[in-house]
Order: sequence, then structure tokens, then C-alpha cells
Amino acid sequence: MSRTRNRHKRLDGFQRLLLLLIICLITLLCTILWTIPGNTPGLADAVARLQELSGVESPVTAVLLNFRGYDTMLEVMVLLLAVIGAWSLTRAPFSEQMKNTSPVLMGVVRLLAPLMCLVASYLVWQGSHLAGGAFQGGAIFGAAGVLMLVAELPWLRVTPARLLRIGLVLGPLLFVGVALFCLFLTGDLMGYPEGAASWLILIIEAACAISIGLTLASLFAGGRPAGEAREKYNPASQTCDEEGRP
Amino acid sequence: MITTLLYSLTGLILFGMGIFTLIIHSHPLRKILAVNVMSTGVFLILIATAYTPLGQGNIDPVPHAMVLTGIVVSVSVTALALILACRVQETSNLNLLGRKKQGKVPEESSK
Amino acid sequence: MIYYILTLFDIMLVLTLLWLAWRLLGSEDIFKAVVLFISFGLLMALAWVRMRAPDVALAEAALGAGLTGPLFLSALRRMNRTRKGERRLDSDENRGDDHEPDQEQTQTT
Amino acid sequence: MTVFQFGAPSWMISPIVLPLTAGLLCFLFSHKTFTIALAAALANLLAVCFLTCQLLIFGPMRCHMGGWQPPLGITLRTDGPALLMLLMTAVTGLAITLYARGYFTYRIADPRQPVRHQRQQRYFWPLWMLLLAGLNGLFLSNDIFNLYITLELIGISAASLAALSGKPASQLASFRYLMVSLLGSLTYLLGIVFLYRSCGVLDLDVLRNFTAGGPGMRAALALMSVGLLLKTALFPLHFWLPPAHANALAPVSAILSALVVKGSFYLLFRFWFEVFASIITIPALNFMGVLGAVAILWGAVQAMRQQRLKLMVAYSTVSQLGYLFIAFPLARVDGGAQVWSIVIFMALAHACAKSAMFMAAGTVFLHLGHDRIKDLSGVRSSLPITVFAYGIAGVSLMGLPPSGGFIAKWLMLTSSLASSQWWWALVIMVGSLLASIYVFRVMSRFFVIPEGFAFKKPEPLSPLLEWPALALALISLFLGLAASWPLYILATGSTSLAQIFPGGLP
Repeated sequence: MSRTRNRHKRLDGFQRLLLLLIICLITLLCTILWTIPGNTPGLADAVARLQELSGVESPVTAVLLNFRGYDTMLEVMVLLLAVIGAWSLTRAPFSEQMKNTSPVLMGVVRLLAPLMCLVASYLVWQGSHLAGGAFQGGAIFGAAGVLMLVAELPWLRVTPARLLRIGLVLGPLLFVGVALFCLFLTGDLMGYPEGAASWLILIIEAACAISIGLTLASLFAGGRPAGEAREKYNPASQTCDEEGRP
Repeated sequence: MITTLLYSLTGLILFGMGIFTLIIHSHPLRKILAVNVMSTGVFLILIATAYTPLGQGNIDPVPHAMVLTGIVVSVSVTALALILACRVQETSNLNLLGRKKQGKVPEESSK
Repeated sequence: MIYYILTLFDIMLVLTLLWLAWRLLGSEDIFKAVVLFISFGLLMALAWVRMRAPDVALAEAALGAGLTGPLFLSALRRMNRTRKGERRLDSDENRGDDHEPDQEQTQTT
Repeated sequence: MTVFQFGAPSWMISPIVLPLTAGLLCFLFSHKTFTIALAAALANLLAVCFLTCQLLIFGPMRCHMGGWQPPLGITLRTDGPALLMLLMTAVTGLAITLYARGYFTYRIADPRQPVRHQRQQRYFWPLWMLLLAGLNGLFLSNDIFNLYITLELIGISAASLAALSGKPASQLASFRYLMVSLLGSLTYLLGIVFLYRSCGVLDLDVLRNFTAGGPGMRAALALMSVGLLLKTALFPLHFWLPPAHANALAPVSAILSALVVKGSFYLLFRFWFEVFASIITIPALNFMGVLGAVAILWGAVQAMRQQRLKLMVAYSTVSQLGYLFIAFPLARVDGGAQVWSIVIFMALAHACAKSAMFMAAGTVFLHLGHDRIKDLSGVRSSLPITVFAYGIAGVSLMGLPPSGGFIAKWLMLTSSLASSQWWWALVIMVGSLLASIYVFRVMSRFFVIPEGFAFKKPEPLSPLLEWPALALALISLFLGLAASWPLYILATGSTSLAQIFPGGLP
């Protein structure tokens, strides 16, 4: 092992050059960072001034879902895109093993998973005035899902494909829907009508948290819904030079 | 000020380490790890920019929102890249197998 | 006084982070690197708390450590499973490791 | 209601929201996905035409998202260059949508692997629609962090699309593409961090007022440029492009080559000549020009040496992207107004010609089952329309009159001679010569009739496989004849160009 490590650590000429180059660049960037005066105001004051109009008390949630809600809308799409990409890549459906679930693990899961869902819902609700929100809540939903998958509970497999898709799209679609709804009411995309901002934000956050949780769990499972046909592997088609035709 | 600077420099160094690893290592998982370290470095600088010590004014929430967005993006990209890396390995493995058996379908098709 | 303690804490944290990053990017064993990455994420959450960003800390702890780690581990398991019978011949493997029979066992643990 | 008035700026969101919703619906439903996508592509084209009318009547407009004003909120804006890019995306996108339908229908009819091809079609539509939304968002956005998210949207969907064909080669290329794209966007994000640290704002209009520069802004611009150059595949950073573009499915290759690289290029160009124009130096411009010149020659030489048609077309993209960068040092003439028309013309002509070429290559591939250049003989008699489309697209790539490529190269030549930088003119001419060699090399194979070739009645191909390519090729050809229209739109939108460069560039 030590022999391989030695060989591994030795850098060849190109790597040494690269290392030198990167060190120089990083040093340069460090000096530039040093010289930038640290007194640029940023947008803190602007946020503090408009905080009351945003409908939520937490400044981060106000920025995420109100002032720069359009960013967040596109970002939810990025998450969904990852699932679409993952499903387009895999040939096999979700794995179907349901063999040796130990009772201890099952007990832990039975205790933990509802608790995590509870914490996640609390985080989503808390997001309006303290740290928390759709992403944190969704992440914990996702973690609960992953825990159940690790315990080999086949919940993703038994969920009908259509339902899973609806759950995944729910958050993004609702986000776009609310944005358009606000457009018709106030004339601005995502310009929440007065007084309704906090409710609309909470609805968006709840829907997004569910979708994000499902997204993360299905990314972990790394397969496709079972409803779609399974493909046969044909090596003859893969060895030919292009696109499945010999 | 010194705190901001300290964490910013750490972020930059993490970024540099990430780039170096990304270029020289060829294992896909290592590349994905390197990208994650790089993105953490960038987020660290961004959050350090927003930092003001307790009692010296408001924290700028805009970089925090940006970092939250960035973290979610990087998790989704990481997941996609991992699945892609697995697929690359599977298809090329199966390809080798299939070539060895001269066109016969391998019994365990895919998993 | 509290200022110095905080600065000392910052320096310790930063050094630990850098050391962890160094180890995880340079270690031979991918499995070890992934485990180090999870602890790196957890320490990062501590740094976010220190920088007064509790939202980011929550997200990092839940996403960075709680989900990215399992994602890496499951990918690693799947890769090892597909590699059991046949090893890839081209350059996508760790460079020059075709003489290392022991690496496979360490990774499957 | 004010929202539906003709002059309301909120119409601007329709090119983003329409494909976005269509993408979500395409993912949700497993049937009628093509209908949804086609409707969205058509509606997108209509919306962009509507926005063009709006621009010609009311001038450039800004739309504040959620009603929040610039330093904090996100702004969208329309102007001449942005609208021309949107038009390019809409027209090319519609043609690609039609072509993709024909392509997938043909392949699903093939009895060997129908399930696999159905899966490809199933996931192509949502990915393509979200990519379209990302591109439109990129062209419209006026906020530097929002641009980062659209870049990620484009990068992820493009990498997934590139891996769609399922071959090991394409998946390996797509993995590399994803990594490069991530590296690019992270570098871009680091640039944003530097910028936010020195200026404290994210809106491009506000950033333009920071003329003082300083090392922080320079570093930010350098970092963002490197990130975008990686995504645009300029010469030393082009290594990922040919395998990713050549191994993808034909409609995907057309999308990647014609539209995706243009997105990051447009952004780069806008940064250099609009937002940060005050801190650009002449050596930097010349450096970009040199890289572009090397890209032209290197890409063309590589294209001549390729044995496969799609790889040849992919290397030709590397070469053609170089022309876009040669325009950088030419900006010193007449206040930089010329450089916008050069670049936009080049981008429009290349988008149409290159997508037509990739579509033609895909049709040839479907017909023959391979795309080895030396075995292409006799294609002319069985696929006359496709060969015609390939030829016209080639004319535009070579830059022969009256094509759009000719106008762009002519503008470049005149500016380079006017600013007494004759060496760029030399590179442009040599590049065109090399382009004609690699285009004609394939063309001549098409027309060769091999010995013992018996003309048999070809099986009729779907018109969707041949006509979109021809339509795009004709557009790229007649772009040169109708050159005044794009120039008119460009001039309407950029009335502020004179203010950007009051006394010419530095």
C-alpha cells in the first residue's frame, strides 16, 4: 500500500506545472480580495427597508420567495430537471429488493420517519419568521424518504408512476401558477397582492417542500418508476459505431 | 473584518484545491467530490462577504439566499452526475462483457 | 477577550476544514474520501453558524451531510457492484492502479 | 386590465413561462407530449414576434419581477440584440422540434429497440422545453445571479440531452460536458462573489455605472469570462465539444451546436461590450482575437481530417465560434456599434446553417445507418432535399454571397481593413478557404456514383426529416438578402450604444 501511495503522490511535469499555476492564481485572487475595501453596503439596507411589505418576518425567506422569487422559481426547475435527467439515463426501474429488513432497523425507521416528517413540516412553517423554509423542510422530507429506502421499504416502488410524477411537478407547477395568478391580479409576475403575501408564500413553500423531498428521494433511489417498460440490453447495438444501428 | 478575510481566503484555497483535483484525477467520483469542495469554497466566500459581527448592523440576507439557491443546485447536479457516472461504468462494463461473448446477451442484463 | 477566543476558534475551524479537504481530495480510498466529505459538510455547518447564517447551516446539515453523503455511498456501492466481474480497461479508473488487488476490498467495506 | 395592454412590459415573461409550463406538462403526461411541445414552440415564436413589434414601437423595455425595483429585485429587459437572439432561438427551435418528431418517429418504427427509442422520445421533450425556457431566460435576464441560474438550467438540460442516446461514448462525453459546465458555472459564480464584494449590487444596469473599475471588478470580469469561455468552447477550452456534439442524437446535436453555445457567448459579449465596457483594455481584446483566430484555423484543419460526418460538423462548430471572437479586436472602429451587427449576424447565420447541417447529417445517418464520409456515395440520388440543404448550409458556412455568413464576414473584413488590422482579414479568408475544403470534401462524396450502383426507388422518408433542414438552410441563405431587417431591429434596440462608447473604445 505504501508503495502505491508513493507512486500516487509523485506528480509528473504537467501536474507540477498545473499546481504552480493554480497556486499563483489563487495567491493573486487572495491579494485582490485583500485590497477590496470591506465597506461596500450590499443590499442589507434595502431588504430591511422593504421587509414589512414582504409579508414574512425572516429576511432570508423574504429575499428567496418575494424579492427574488423568480430566481427560486427557476431553481426549483433545476431540481426537477435533475430528476428528469436521471430518469432519462437509467434503464432499470427502482430496485426491488425487499429481503432482509432487520426488525431493529424497522423499529428505528418506524419511530424516526414520522418524527422527521413532523420536523420538516415545522421547519416549513417556521420559515416565515425564523431560520427554515422550503429547502430545509424539503431536505428533511427527502432524508426521511432516504431512510425508508435504506431500510428497504419499497415505498417508491409501490407508488404509482402517475402519482409520483404529480408529486414531483406539484411544487414547480404551483409556483408558476401562483406567479401567473399574481400577474393577473397585480400586473407583476410574483407581485403578491397586498395582505395575501404570507399565505401565498406558505402555500408555495409547502408544495415545494413536498416536491423537493420526493425529488431527493427519487434521486437517491436512482431508477425510474416501475410503470414504464423495462428494456432489454442488446450488446450488439452498443458495439456498433452509431446510435443503435449496425 | 479579520474573520471575513480569514474565511474568504479559506474559501479561495478550497476552490483551488478543488480545481487541481478535478483536473488531475480521473476517477469520476473524485471529480464530483472535487466539484463539491469547490462550490463549498465559493459559498464560504459569499457568506463571509455578508458577515458583520454581532451588534454592528444587519446581516445582508441576499448572499444567504444566493448560497441556499446554490446549495440546492449543487446537490441536484451532484445527484445527476453520480447517476451519470454509474451509467458510464455500467454501459462500458456491459459493453466489454458483450464484446467478449461476441454479441450474446449477458444473462444479468442491468441493475 | 471574547474577541480573541472567537478568533482562535475561527483559526482552528479553518485549519480543520482545510485539513479535511486535503485528506478527502488526496486519499487513495474513495470510500474514506466520502466519509471525510460528510464530516467536512458537518463542520461546514458549524462554520455557517459562526458566520450568522442559520438558514444556510440548516440546509447544509440536511442537504450536504444528510443527503449528499448517502448519494455518494449508494453510487459507490452500485459502481462496485457493476465492477465485480469485469474491470474497465480505459482511463476512467484511478490511474495506474491495475496492480492493486487490495483496493477493491477496502472500497467495498 | 393593464396586464393585457399592448405596451405592457409583462409580456416579456411569455417566452420564459410558456416553454417552462410546457416542459412540466410534457413530464407529467406520457401522451401528446409532441403536441404540447409543438404548441409551446409555436406560441414562443408568436410571443417573440409580438415582443419584436413592441420593441419597434416602444423601444427597449424593462420588466421588474414582482414589482421590486432594481437594486434588490430582478429585472428582465428587451433590446435589439436580445430580441434577435430570441428570434434565432424561436425559429431554430421550431424547426428542431419538427425535425425531432420525424427523427423519433422514424426510429421508433425500427423494430429492433422500440422501447429504448420511446424512452428517448419520452424524455427528450421535457428536457428540450426546459432548455428552451433557460435560453430565453438567459437572453432576457438583466440580473447577474439570475443569469447564473439560467446557465445552470441550460447546462444540466444540455448534458442530460447529450447523454440521451445511451451509447457509452455519448455518456462519457456527456459526463465530461457536465463537469466542464459545472466548472464553468462555478468560476462564473466566483466572479459574481468578487463583483458583489466590490459593488454590492447584482443588477446589470446598476453595475454599468461602476466605471471606476478597480482590481476587484477586473478579477470578477476575468473569472466570469473564463467560466463563460469554458461553456462557449473557445479554442484551448474546446476539448469537450466535439465528442459531446458528435455522439448525441441528431436533434440534440443541432440544439447544442446552434443554440447552447450561443447562450454563453451572448452573455460574454454583453459583459465585455456593454456592462463592463469601461474596464476593457486593448490587449485583452487582442488576446481574444488571437484565440479566435487559432480556433478558426485549428477547428477547420481538424474538420478536414475527420472520418465521420457528425464529427466533421462538430469541429466546424469549433472553427465557426472563432469568428465570433475575431470580432472583439475589431470593436475599435466606429464606436463599437459595428461589432454588435457583426456578432449578431454571425450568430444568426451560424445557428441556422449549423442546425440545418446537423439535421442533414442525422437524416443521412438514418438513411444509411452510418456516417463514414468515405462511404457516403450515392446519397444524392436517394436524399436530394437533404443534400440540397447540406449544400446551402455549407455555402453559408463558407461565407459565399448572398448568405448571412457572407454579410458577417464582409463586415468583419471591412472593419479590419478600416482599422488597419489586415492580419485578421487574412485569417478570415484562410478560414473561409478551409471551410470550403471541408464542406466540398463531403459534398463530392455525395455526388459520386459508385461502381455498380443501381438506382432503386428510395423508401419515402417523412417530410419532417428533410424539410426543416432545408427551411433553415434557406433562411441562413436569405439572411444576406434581407440583411437590413436584423440591422434595423438591432439599431432600434441599442439606441444607447453611443452612450456606452462616447469616444470609441479606450
